[in-house]
Amino acid sequence: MRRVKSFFGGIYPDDSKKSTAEAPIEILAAPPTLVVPLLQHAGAEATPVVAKGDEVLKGQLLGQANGAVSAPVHSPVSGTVVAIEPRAHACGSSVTSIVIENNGEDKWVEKNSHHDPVQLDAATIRQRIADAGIVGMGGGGFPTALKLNPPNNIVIDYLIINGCECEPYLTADHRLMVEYSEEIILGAKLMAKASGARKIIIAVEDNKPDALEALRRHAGAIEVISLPTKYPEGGEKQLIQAVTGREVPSGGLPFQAGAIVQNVATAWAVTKAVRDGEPSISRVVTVTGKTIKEPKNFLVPLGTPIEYLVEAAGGFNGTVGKVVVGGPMMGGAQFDLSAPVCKTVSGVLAFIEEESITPPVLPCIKCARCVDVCPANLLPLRLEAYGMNKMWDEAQRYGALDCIECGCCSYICPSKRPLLQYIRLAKREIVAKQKKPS
Amino acid sequence: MMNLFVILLSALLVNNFVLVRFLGICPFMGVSKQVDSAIGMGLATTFVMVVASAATWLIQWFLLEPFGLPFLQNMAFILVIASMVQLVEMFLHKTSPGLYRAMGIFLPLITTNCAILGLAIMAVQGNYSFIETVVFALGGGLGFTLALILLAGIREDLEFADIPKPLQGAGIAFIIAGLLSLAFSGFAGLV
Amino acid sequence: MASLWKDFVRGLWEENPTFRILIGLCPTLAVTTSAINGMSMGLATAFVLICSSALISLLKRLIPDKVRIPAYIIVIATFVTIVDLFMNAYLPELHQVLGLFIPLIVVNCIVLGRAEAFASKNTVIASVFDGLGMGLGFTWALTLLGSIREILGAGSVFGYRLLPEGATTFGIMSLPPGGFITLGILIAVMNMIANRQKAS
Amino acid sequence: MNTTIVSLVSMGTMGALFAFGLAVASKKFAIETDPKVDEIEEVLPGVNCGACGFAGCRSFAEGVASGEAPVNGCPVGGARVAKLVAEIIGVESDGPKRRVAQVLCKGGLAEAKQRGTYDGPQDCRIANATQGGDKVCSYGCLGYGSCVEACQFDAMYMDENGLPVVIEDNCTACGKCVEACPRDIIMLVNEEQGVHIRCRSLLTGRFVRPACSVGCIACQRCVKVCPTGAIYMENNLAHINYDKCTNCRECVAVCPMNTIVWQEGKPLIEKAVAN
Amino acid sequence: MEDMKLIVAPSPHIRDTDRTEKIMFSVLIALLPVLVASIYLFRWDAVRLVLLSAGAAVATEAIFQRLRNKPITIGDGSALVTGVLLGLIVPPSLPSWMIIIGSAFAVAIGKQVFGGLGHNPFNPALVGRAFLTASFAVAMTNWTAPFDAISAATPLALGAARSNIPNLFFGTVAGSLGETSAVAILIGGIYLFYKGALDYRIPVGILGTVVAMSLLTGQDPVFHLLAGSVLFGAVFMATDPVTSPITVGGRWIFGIGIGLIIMLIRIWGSYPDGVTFAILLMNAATPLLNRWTRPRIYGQGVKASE
Repeated sequence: MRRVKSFFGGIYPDDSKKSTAEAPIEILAAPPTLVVPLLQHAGAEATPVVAKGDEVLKGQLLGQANGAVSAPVHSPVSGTVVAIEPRAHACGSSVTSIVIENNGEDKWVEKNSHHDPVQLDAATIRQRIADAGIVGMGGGGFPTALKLNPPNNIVIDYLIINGCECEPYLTADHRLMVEYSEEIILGAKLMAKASGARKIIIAVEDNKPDALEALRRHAGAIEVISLPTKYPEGGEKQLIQAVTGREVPSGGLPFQAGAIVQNVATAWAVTKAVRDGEPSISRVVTVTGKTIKEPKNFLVPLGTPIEYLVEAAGGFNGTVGKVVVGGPMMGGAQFDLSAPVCKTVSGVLAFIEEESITPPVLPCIKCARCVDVCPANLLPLRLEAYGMNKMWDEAQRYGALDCIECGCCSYICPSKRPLLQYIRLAKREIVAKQKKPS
Repeated sequence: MMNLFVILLSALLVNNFVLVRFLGICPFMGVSKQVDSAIGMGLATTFVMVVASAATWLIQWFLLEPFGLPFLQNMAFILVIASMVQLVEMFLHKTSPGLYRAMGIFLPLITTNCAILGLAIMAVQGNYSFIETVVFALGGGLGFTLALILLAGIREDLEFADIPKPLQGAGIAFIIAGLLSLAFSGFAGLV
Repeated sequence: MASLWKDFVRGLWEENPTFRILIGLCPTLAVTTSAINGMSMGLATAFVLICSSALISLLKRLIPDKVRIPAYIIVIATFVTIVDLFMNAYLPELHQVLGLFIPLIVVNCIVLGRAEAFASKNTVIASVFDGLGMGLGFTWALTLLGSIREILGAGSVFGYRLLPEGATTFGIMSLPPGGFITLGILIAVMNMIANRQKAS
Repeated sequence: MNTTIVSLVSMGTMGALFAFGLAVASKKFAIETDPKVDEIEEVLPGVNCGACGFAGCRSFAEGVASGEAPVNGCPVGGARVAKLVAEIIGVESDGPKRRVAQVLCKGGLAEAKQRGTYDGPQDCRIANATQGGDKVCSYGCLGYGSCVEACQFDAMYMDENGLPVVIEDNCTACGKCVEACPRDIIMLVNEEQGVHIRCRSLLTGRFVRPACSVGCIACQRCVKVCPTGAIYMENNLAHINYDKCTNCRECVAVCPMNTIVWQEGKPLIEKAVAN
Repeated sequence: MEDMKLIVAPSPHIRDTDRTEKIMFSVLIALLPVLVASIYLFRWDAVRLVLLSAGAAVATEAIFQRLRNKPITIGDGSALVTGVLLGLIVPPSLPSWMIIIGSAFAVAIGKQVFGGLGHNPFNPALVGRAFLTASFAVAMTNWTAPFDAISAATPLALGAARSNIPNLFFGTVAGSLGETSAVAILIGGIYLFYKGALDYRIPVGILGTVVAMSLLTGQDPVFHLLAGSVLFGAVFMATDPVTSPITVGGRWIFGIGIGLIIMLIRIWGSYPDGVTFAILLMNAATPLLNRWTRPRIYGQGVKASE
């Protein structure tokens, strides 16, 4: 057994996963109307290739990638394009979306499947991944094919498959690992081939023994390691540190530490794309929280409105305070539940009012718990003060740009100070300032 | 050797120039807003103290005493110090711009720092030998530096504090100095 | 006449060296363990201030601009030496108490500051009034500080006992920390008064 | 008698020696400096007391020249020196026409529809980055007063309706509020202008009406009625060209949404309009 | 679902259950064994001094904030903690008016002038004690034996040879109200550690240095640990979060520095015990320690692998 290292800091919140950890993934039928945003990834919005009134098949290309950092989007159902207009998006602003009326026929386009995809060469695998519109499904949304193709002279030592799912409440990846471990292992092998990685390591937090067991059953030569349960174990940089002992250089990318990190859901999507010829048009989403009647894990077509998902989970139970898309630590609270599920949405959490209200803020007592938990080894209390007082230069000198926005500092603060909130502000202002002169 | 150590420790901690003897209060209040300038100021002062006390020692024992002119002490010392400081400043400015930026810009402030003149006079009153005088100056200068950077550190930390309006600036600085002085009183009797 | 009066009162409050401008602080703290010490130090400084202001004002045309500061220092040092010798001869006890801080009047920023900022540009009479105002402003500040510290620290004022001998007093007030803290609070009080004046 | 002579001679010699030494040194170690710094140093008291917080008068002069120190930062010199320093630096004058800040949004708590409750830090930029704040309108005032906080001259306050108000007498047109606003709704306008279109929404009337009761719906009435052609439409929003506006208030009367406002007390302006 | 008004705030959306008030409250609970021991040992004097001190501290805070027209925050418990702490570190015979003045000074000059909770550079209770020591030297060194009010010498004045270690451990010696009983302090310290309100590095640094210095100078380390205010200071005073460093390295240096100064004053200084001054001095150095012991940020100074 390899000795597992750890990363700096981290917190141990109550994982709140009980209600859905044992719930098998339920396949959710597509709603009558779906909204497919053209931006579901990091980078440029896709360019639509269909027009209002067009008939589309399931899996048909709706928008093509626009530039190097972008990804195509596909139709999750067969039906008719009824509108192409700005619609609410989980990010808060409106995004150009293709609205499709489901005809219920579920008619697929011709699938380009392959019975033994491991035989394919690296470039072909990458091409198929790119064409399928696969992006990092852990939340980052960076186009996967791009990540698997680092600059020429770089040798990738490790492909790390991230099955940590360290955010509380979420169990989507957990259930995926239990039920689709074979696909995940195959996806990992395909990505290793595509990127030329020397070694594959699958990392899972030790609070998911059933997932570890399922993966190990199919793993063969692939190493499946168990990591201590600690947030943010699944943060890209933290995972690299915990697994390899290496650090990603400040301001750099993971490949500079010789590693690529991919989420288990991404690995699953890669198998679906390369083996079965199905583009990225569905994903597993956990719907949970105190006000959800029947918390569940769903396999849903992308473009399904969040409110439809909530209805499918039995609807709300009492007064809702806050609805969060993503995990409770890094996800975004929503005003508008008509926003659709997109490639990066791993969970929908509904909190009761008491949990939702920001507690009163007290003066900082310099207890330094934020310093102790910061996985980037920053001094969050300092950065907060600089952010509040608009001292961007000082904030930069104290490493604001190295903040990974995990939220550990705000979580742990006994005075309930908005630490991360002001660090984020400082980061944005520093970046804006850096962009200005050039 | 022990004697020199006692002189050093006494000037540094027990009879700290600023906190116990009240010498050099003006720059102590003025240049203690930032740690970086406090360090520069402290080191520059220490340097001038050592040089000036050596020079005044020579003046005192080879000029004023032999000719029976101790009453000219004030005038002679201040002349020596003022010229010395100016010379050092010009020298640094020309020869080492880096050092000048770090230290030299504080030099003009030192002429009117009563700690320098006070130290020179005290060294004479204490009948210190030349070596003792230099060590005394070193201790005094480092003591000044210590007090200055402690105050500067605290004041920098209070940048975001909600200090009552009338106390902001000098008022709170004096209170901190008082509490520092209270803490330093623990060293009493150490030597 | 009115302008002379203005020159005089300016130092008493508006530009009081101790409480408003915060210069010449070393003796302010060191000698104010009692009211009488504070007052003596203030008066000694005032004497030097008035004399040097007058002389510098008189000599302002003779002193070349380039070497004015050293020249002023020499003038000041001369008067300081006079005070020093005078006190040593006639007030030996006081001289003992004030000790080091008499020669240090030379480097008191108030004296040099007024020489440069006022005396070198004004008439002898105006300079004398300015020096008088500043000197008395400095004196009352030191006397106030000394009184407070003496009352709280020793239970007496100007040597006149307010509390019986041996009564418990705040020993800290006679020590350096007491000086710093009292001055800090006094400065705050003066700021409050000044702000109130400005507001009304 | 003897002592007098000895002291005279010794002090004289010392003085002469030092003067000579310094004179030589100042020649030998001469260094190029910014003439402005020299000029400022010249008018400063030269006491090097440090009361300004800088390391001596020269350092303060350098600070003033580089803008780090305020011109009135020398407490010893007082107002007289401050004035001289200011003359050397040549503090900018405001120009012939005074400008003041104008808030170009009328959608306060009563007018703009809320879509939820924002419960994060009360800072406009943070609210704007958190799902765009709690108003339906994504162009209007967020209402957390970052502009008021940024104002150093007490020239702004938040009214009961959750909108910032400019106290024009105190405004120095420093632009801090303009910088602080993430929604770009504050603008510096010549003081005499009294007619303002208080909306920044680029949406069409269909989307503006449900979001805000005082938003510009791009009905064009103001454009048609303006006698000097000062109002024009761009991206579904009416804009005023202040160079042409004469404060005639025709547009204020016709605006169906009350988006265009008239500030009491401003004069009618004569403008040579090239029409 | 139409009229639902959802709450929106930036992430994170969950918070730890610990609160600043709770931390203050745990300190008070941790002080209970000490309080019980002091009442057992010194009877009514303990009750009198702690109550007066706590009352004066809370009242001073409220009055100060009232005068400044600021919200009154005595509910956060920090003034209460300061008051109780000060009450426990004075001699049992201290006159009532002195403790009231000391407590008011501690809160006003030690804390409120800096803007209240979180901004004070020095530990307010120790500011109060140092003020009392400097002001009322006689009253502050008038020690009495436990159980009756007869004057007695403290263990530090008696020296190691004439002190009995078990007595020191249980506290049946002359000394400040709360500082004599090592066992009560240890119980409180363990509770605080268990509650996560105490960083072990500081007490370990202090106590370790005291032991090391005792051994180096040929003195009895156990005596130096148990006598005087070392334990109380290490557990309750030096660990005050506001006035101790925020970095791990800083906390170690802080603790070791306190230990060194304590022994310096004990062995060579004129005060019998230097804990108060040692902690105040290191409090003063805390901003500098924070500045010079910043941890290396993740990924900074790391080279990209080839």
